[in-house]
Amino acid sequence: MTDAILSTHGITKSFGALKASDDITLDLRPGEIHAVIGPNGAGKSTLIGQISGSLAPDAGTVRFLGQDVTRETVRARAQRGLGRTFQISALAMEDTVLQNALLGALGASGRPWRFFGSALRNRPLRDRAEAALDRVGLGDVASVRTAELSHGQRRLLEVAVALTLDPKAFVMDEPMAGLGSEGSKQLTGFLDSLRTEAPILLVEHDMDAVFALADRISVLVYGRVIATGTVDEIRADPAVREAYLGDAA
Amino acid sequence: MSPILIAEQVLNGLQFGVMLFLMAAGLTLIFGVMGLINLAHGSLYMVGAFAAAAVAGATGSFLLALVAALAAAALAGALVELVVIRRLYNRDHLDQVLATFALILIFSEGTRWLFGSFPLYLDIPAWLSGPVTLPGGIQYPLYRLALIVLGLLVAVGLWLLISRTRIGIQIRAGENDREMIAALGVDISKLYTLVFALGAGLAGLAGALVGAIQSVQVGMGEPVLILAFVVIVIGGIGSIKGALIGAVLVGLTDTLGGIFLPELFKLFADPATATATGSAFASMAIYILMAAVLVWRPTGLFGART
Amino acid sequence: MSMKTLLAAAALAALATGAQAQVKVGMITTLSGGGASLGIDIRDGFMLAIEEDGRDGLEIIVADDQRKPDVAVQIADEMIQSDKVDILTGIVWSNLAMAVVPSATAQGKFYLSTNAAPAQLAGKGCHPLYFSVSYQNDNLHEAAGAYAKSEGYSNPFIMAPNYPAGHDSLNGFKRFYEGELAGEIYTELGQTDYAAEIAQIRASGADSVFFFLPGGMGISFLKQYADSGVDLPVMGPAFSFDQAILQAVGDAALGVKNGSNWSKDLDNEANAAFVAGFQEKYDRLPSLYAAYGYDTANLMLSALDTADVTDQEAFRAALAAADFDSVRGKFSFDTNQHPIQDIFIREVIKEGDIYTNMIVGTAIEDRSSAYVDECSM
Amino acid sequence: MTREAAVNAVILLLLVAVPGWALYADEPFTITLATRAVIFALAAVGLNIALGLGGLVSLGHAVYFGLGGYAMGVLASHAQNYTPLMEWPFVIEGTKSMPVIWLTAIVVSAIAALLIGLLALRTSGVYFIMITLAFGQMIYFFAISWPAYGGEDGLSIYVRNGFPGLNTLVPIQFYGLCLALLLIVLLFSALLARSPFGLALNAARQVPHRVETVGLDPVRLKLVALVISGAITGLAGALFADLNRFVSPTMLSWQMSGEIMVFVIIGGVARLFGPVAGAVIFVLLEHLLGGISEYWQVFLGIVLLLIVLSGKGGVIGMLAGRGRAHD
Repeated sequence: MTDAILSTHGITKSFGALKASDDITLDLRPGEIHAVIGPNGAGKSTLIGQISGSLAPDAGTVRFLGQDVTRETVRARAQRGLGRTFQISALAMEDTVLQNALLGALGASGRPWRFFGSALRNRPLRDRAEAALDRVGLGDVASVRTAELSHGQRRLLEVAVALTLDPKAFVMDEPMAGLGSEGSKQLTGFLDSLRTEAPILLVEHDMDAVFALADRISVLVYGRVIATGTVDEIRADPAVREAYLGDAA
Repeated sequence: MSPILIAEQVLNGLQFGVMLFLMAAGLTLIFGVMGLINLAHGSLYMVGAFAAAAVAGATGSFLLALVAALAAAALAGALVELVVIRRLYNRDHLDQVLATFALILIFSEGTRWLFGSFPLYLDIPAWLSGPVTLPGGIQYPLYRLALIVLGLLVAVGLWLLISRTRIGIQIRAGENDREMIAALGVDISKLYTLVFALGAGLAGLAGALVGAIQSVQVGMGEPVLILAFVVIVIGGIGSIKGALIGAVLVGLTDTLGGIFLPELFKLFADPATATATGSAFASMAIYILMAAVLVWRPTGLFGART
Repeated sequence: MSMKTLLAAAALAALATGAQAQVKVGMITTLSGGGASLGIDIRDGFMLAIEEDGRDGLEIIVADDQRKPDVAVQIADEMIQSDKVDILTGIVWSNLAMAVVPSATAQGKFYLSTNAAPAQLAGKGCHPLYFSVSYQNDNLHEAAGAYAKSEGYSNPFIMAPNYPAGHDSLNGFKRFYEGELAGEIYTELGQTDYAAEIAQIRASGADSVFFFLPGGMGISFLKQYADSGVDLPVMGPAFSFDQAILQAVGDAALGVKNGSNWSKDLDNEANAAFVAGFQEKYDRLPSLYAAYGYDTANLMLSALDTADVTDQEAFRAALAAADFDSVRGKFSFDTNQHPIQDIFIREVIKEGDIYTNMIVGTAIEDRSSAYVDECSM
Repeated sequence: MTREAAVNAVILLLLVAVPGWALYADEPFTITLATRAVIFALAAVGLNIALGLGGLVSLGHAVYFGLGGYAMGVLASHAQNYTPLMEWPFVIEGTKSMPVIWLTAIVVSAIAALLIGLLALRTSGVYFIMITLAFGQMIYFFAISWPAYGGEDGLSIYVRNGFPGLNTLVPIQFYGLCLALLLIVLLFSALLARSPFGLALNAARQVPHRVETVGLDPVRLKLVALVISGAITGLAGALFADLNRFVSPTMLSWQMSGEIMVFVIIGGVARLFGPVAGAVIFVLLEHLLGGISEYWQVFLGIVLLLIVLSGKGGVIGMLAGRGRAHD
């Protein structure tokens, strides 16, 4: 546990009578992709919220890079190096692809209070943004308005914005959502190469992607982690088969 | 300062608050269901007062005048909803602010065009005039007492409407999930027109009720509108309960602040300066209350917390 | 810059006297928005006098200030810079007068006040080109104070809105009343509910009430006061009991005493002619403001008879002589160019279906203004 | 040159040419009208930074406009009466110097925007609109009832304040001064939109949660935008007071807030020259419609309604097509 980059310890969160997170303990180790799967309503989004800082747990702690960050804001965790992507693309649709990437670069620079000088012509910012775009293959469409991108391209841009931060860990909320098999395959390949840079906590519905990528899988049902293990262990786990995979298959 | 005076002032604050509630309830309902900010709500208040003054002048009946105020404001509301407002539901708040600001200009100057610049006459009926003696020897105008009772009745009626009727279910559904009510087979556009007319009618009723003890003139609605906004900010958007409690709080703060602050300033200033300065600060009291609530609970006392 | 009407006084008259120099008069007054009724009466009274006179070579430009100081300033700029008027007049409100008058007189234009006459302009800020034809703001309040004293009231409750004219009002009352007060409060400007104040009056043990609440505020107060069961005698300045407002107040105003320097039943020839002429032309009773407008026009016409407006010294002397038949009877100017006149007490009565006023006595004879000594003219 | 740039150039040309013509034709009042339009434009350019870039629907910008006006009124009235502003703990004298007055106006309105922003930005959406409106009303009432500086009557300044090297009493010179300030602020506004701050603010308007996840604070970005916006509107207020040589609580009224917003909307939100076009059109409408009918505001209301309902993004949007001003 001590070598975990990111971990939760018994976090619990209730909305009224509903326990959305029930004593969840899991960790993300260097170099791995740890997938969290579960049926709809299992509490995946609530879990992500608590890890990224937009929700405060009722009990339990969240640790990141050896620090207790349970009471820290989204912003503070981002500054520590937590890179997050959203299930529904959170992009400035009126702006260009490059401007969205520049926002990430600006966040990474930590110096937004510059009122003069063009952001587009700022070399360090631009280099960083373009590098990220190139990595996900969006270099060619840098000057296109984001609203005009295809859905798949927007998913890639989500990842690219997170990349500009050079994060120490990624938290990705269904990056494959809405992608066709082709797009899925492309993104899977990219994420596969990313794990050596920073580990990824991956919440995902696309089982092909999960089984292809994950080093470990945790299964969340009704706010509880019912099993954690390697792909093969999870496939073989009878509880999982009954609670989840049985119905899904 | 005698206990009787204080009791009377509390009644005054309550009466003021209850009338504010009639305004705020419509505003908060319209915002809750349609997500619309309506600056022209004060104009509907004015429409009610003018309709009441016109009908009272023609028939001499106060009750008919109240019915006319309710009907005229509701009708004006429905008309405005059909012609203008429904084009604004999918717009951002900025467009809503601007369009309803334009409506204020049209309503105000249009009313002046029709009725002239002179204030209209509207008085309380003989059977409600004069003071009554309450337990404890408090002399209090019967009409104001009637306003308090009527306002509370409307509050109860609204609560019943929303919690016990089909329309109420639709309204609550609309506040939570617009797609769901469409799925329930409710004609949304009809529901919206209805809610808007209801809110407008309440504003019109308030205008007529208050117009009878104040003056019926162009521009009477906007100061009340801004106070109703303060009420909503304090009570929480979309909450009828919040509107009621916020309105009473604002009513009491305004009335009691106006009395006690100048007295307070008299402790360390000469009377003339104290009354002037105290009054200056009293006029700010409700806004300070609002600021305090904001610091404590940014979405108001009963607003949905995000 | 609303409604700019060109009303050539003798528009229908022949243009035969083309050689005569044109005199241009700019009237800035409130014709729309709250308080428009006052401005309309000033304009109508003024124009009545101009029409009765019927002379050529006089052009009156009327513009609506919407009761906004910045609009008034803009109109004044336009009239001075573009229309090149010789005389300005017409403003209803003190705050608009303070915005317009000092800079207009500084630019060498005459200003004749038809209503507003703030203390500053009567005292330190008096100016050779500024004449108040109406009164000095404090006068009508002083009359109420004098009346309270003469009636033997010993404990009046006094109130006014918390703004400069409100402070002047209470000070004016106290200047001539000089006794004990049951209470003195300032209300919010634009306030419409007076339940709290009425409760204070009830609890104060007062023997009478003096209030100054212009426009809609006064209507609200009187209706609520009448319904409250508090039955103390009420007095105030004429503003709240004027012709236009009384009909909206109704029975609630009956019997109220108010200080005024004019009333429609003032017994003099000029007034009888004015009241009859106004009723005939506009089909309503004239108000105080109409009387001020009418007097202002006649004063101006009398001065134009004897002096050329371009000769400022001569024209000023002609104005100061006040050689015209005022509807107020006695009328002359003090050294600060504000009137010396009698101030009366009126009582609100009902004539048939119409609420109006009747003179019941004279409060102060030959009243000038409190600030005349501060004026260095 | 894009169509929008062409429209902007035409507006700019008009701002120079019309007063030039008025000077030649000896129509000084036209210059006064143009000055009014330019000052309103400046106020609206200020609002446009909060509104267009930051998405902050502030219905209380009259606060900053009025405070700017009072900065002028208070300083100049003390200078006029030869009384110091305060004597303890140190003496502050009034002044008739425009640059000092402008600086004061900017600082005072910026502080007001900071305080109001700290409270109002705890919320968003309609709450923000209502709260800015309510605080505006609070300051308005305070100004009316606070006796020290004229209350409802306002403050009259007999002679326009001075600027080194100019005779500000000459209409065209004062106009030139106002136009120069407008151009400087427009330039600043254009630079701001392109700057790193502008980029972050632009994103904070559209996707605040994204801005947070890159480690920036969207609320603080908006707060700074509101402060800059208020400061510019405050500067405009000081100029407006100098144009009229008068300041009163009317400048603080909620109708004034509405009008400043109307300038922005008529012209086009988030367009660099939108507020300028809007203010010019408003002053023209006010002047022309006002000449036709006493009830001209009915027509103003209808025109405004049509512009909003058409959804074309104001006059600049109609002339230059859809799309934001800054990419």
